[in-house]
Amino acid sequence: MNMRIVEHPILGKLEKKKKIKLWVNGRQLEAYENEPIAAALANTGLKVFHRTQELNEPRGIFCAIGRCTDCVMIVDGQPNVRTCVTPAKNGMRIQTQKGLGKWSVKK
Amino acid sequence: MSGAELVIVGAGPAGLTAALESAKSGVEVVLIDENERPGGQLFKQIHKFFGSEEHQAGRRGYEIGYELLDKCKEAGVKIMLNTTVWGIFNKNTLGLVTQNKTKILQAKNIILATGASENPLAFPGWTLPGVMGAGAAQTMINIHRVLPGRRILMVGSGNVGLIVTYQLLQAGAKVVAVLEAMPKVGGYQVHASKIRRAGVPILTSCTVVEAKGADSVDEAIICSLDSQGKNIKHTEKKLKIDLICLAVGLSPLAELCWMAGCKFKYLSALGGHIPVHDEYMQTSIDGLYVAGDLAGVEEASTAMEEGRLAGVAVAHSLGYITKQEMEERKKVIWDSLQFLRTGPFGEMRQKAKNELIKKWSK
Amino acid sequence: MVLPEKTAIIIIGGGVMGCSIAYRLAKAGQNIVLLESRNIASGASGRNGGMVMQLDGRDFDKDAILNRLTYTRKNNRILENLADELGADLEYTKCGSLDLAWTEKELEYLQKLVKFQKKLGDTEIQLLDRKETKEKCPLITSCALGSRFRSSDGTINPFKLTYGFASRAKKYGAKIFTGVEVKKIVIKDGEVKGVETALGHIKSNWVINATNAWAPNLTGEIDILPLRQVAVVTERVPALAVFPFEAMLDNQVIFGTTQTATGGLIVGGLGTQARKKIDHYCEDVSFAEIQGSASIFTRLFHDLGEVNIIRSWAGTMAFTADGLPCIGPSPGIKGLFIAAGFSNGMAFSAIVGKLVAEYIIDGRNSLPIAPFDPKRFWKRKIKWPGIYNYTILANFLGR
Amino acid sequence: MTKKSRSIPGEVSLKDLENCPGYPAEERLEQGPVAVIECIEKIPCNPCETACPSGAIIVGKPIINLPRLVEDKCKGCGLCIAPCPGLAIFVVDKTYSENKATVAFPYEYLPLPEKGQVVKGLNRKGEAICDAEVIKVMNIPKNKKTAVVTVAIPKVYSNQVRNIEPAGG
Repeated sequence: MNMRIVEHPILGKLEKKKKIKLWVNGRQLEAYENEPIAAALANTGLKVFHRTQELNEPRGIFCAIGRCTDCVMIVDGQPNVRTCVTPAKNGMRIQTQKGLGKWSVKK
Repeated sequence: MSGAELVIVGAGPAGLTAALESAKSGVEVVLIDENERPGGQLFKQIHKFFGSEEHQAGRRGYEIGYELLDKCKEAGVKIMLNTTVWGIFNKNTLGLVTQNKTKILQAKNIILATGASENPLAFPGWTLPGVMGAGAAQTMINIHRVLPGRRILMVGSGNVGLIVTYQLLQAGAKVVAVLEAMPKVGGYQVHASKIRRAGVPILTSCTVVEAKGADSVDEAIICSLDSQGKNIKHTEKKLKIDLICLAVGLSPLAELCWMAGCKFKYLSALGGHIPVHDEYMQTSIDGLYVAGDLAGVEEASTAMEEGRLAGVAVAHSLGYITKQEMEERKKVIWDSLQFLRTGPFGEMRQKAKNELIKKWSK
Repeated sequence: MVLPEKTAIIIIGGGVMGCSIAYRLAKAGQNIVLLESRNIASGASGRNGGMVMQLDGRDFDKDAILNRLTYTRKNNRILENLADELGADLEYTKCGSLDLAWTEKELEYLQKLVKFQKKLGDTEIQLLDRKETKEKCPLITSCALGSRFRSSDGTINPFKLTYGFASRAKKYGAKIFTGVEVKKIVIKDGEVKGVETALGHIKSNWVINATNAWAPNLTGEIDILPLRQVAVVTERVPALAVFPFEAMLDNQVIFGTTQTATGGLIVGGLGTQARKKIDHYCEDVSFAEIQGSASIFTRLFHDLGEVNIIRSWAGTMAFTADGLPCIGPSPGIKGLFIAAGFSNGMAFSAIVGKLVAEYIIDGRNSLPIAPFDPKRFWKRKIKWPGIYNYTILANFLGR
Repeated sequence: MTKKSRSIPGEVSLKDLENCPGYPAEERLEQGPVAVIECIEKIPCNPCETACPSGAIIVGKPIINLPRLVEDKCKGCGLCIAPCPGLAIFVVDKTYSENKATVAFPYEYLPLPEKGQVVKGLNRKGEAICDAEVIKVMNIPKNKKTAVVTVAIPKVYSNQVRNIEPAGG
């Protein structure tokens, strides 16, 4: 799915940006460098960003400005990353967060 | 510990004009924003603003944004991006986080221009992916250039609901309907007319009762409301949609004001608990100013004027301009504000603002 | 809001003690009024980690240890069934608690203490070596050389406990007024006559001062000090093996770590700067305190360095010269009862309500309350340090 | 009319529009191109006033006044269409031909229609009511992305058509 708005009557043509690769739940996808992770994922039609701890309910983008924390995911091993305000970087590994996520504990 | 004459929190319309106005007078300004880029919500305002020539009427928000940014840079405003202000201590000390490190910044004066956040609306299924704020959808389409849905239900016919509906249409989506719980449209008639002539129905006395879908919304149930605002039985209708946008008002982001110990007043016309401030935008705490939606939810145009006002006041308090200069500039800004606060929507806000200022002076 | 003209019993303070007392008295059919100047659990009852530690500190004081344990053990037994009684999930867990030693000297001290306490008949207490401590709490950085462990200590949600008491008390007819500040306890000819509030006068022959650190403001004779503590709360993290603990770090006593039912970690007592008595009532947290807390937090838990702190608070506990609270009638003033001076209120919360109700209704107690007699600190003039924190007070008393 | 006309949410009745000071009288409409200002609500806004080179639109002070059309000054040039932030100004020419009138309106969607294309003309409710032949599309930088589209439609619909169906269908 491609939800990108390439042509816009007011904003014009989408400016060319550097393309990068992200790994999302093990699958590779293309994104623009420094666009919010959430935008890159929404472009592919992904809606469920995390599932709640107690009831395992799905959550997705809600406020898009970093306030509500509904869009948190595990990014490069760190849970609770607000994807709507976190710029995408090449090679990032992103996972749907289940509940509170996994915190790596060093032995 | 570093310091500055003036720290402005929030680089939206109010923060940018405050920075510009004070920097032009010679104030050393640090402007902080938690985002990658400055501009706040200005850059997602792609419609032409109302107003008069001197108020940039007919210009689109993002154009004003670019211009303000250029001018701020010219005036020597130091902009710190990706920086979150998480606390305010002893009335003049800010706790910041930037790149995972916390530090402290002391300010002789602080202008808070943190804006507002969208109100949610709770109904069964409202937490499902595919239910989002109208402003969120606006951010997605106009800033990130990604459509969050293709068949959309807009809840709320205030100006935000109407404008975002129009912009969703411009972005290529279909808006199935705009719902309004009240018996009449909330926003300006001209905004409503734009989307009506594009074929979007506006259903008044109507609300969303449920969002359905397994992992994301695929259906909305709507229902008519009686004169008491209660659901009328057997009027439920199903709408096939993939996105519900909520445009049910905004609330000031006042955490820093609360933390600083500012006095507040509840004014529903301005969006809720508003930090009490004087006619120069100074709060109940010396040297702490507010501007923009934080000082009462209004419009970008009023936010910019309030920012200017706070900037002028700070420039005077630091001795860069005389009292007379300040008063002269204040008068121009106040005339402008009063002008922007006319009409059926503006008058309500003007009244509420007057109450705030009255409370402060007591 | 209209206050009643008179009532049988007035309780001042809507913290856990006031509400616990209100619940027991109301349940027994007493006509009571509870007055709270702010809101239920606004003071220390809403500003703590919910640690239920039956015995803290490192004192070799036989009587103090035994007296405390008698009460806190009984308290534990009430807590076990209290959720059913109050019809509320109190999130009470018995996970055990630790006292951590960072230095050889501390470890030796703990060894002695555990031996001493065992001798007093405390069979539960255990000494854990470095490896055992690490096994128990793998997140604690390996510099902990050992610890003492008590298995029946635990944690509780202090809000749910306090509100649980309050709502049941209301159900039994207690009149609870919030936002009503008591200006003065009215005493005439050595007898309590009632209270004066901002909203008027209430007559009563019984007044219970349950305002903990604020108690001396209404009852000037009692020597209780306010002691401010700071805590930080992290974002929610998955269930971790953390325990309520106490420890000394950088010469300061720190308390930690409880994990709330929803996942946030609470660490308290960190980096509290010394200040004047009056400033111990300040509930603002300074930047330095949050920063200090964060840095100690990451020293304690290396692996949690990426966890965000999302909240902090300062709360005012009470401090008494012998570490025990004051529970009992005030000497020389008929009808004035004191239930204040708690530094670890959760461990006393349930039993205090019971004891006070027994005393007021029956005039006698199922457990002796003599060890907590307010007489200990009545009109006692200790020349406390002008500027203090917990460490300074502990040193001052030679603890 | 026996049936009470019910105003449908979000749109304005023709009667309300005709009563507003920006709406030209029928006689003026018959005379040739003229601005139709469908602005019926007090908004602090006046770009239309400054946009008009003929001084045919007056807002004055206070600027929440509804814009008033000075009918004999208006030349129907359409320079006021794009500057109106509310997209509420149209130009109607009922003298275009014997059977047809033209309506010029602001258009901010993609794709832009092309001259000569026949599309559906939409009324104020967005209903397709007739065919509309695109006779002019103006998208000049000065208008900042607000295109002005002129369509020819059967004369009877000249007070109804205010939009077109997206050219792409």
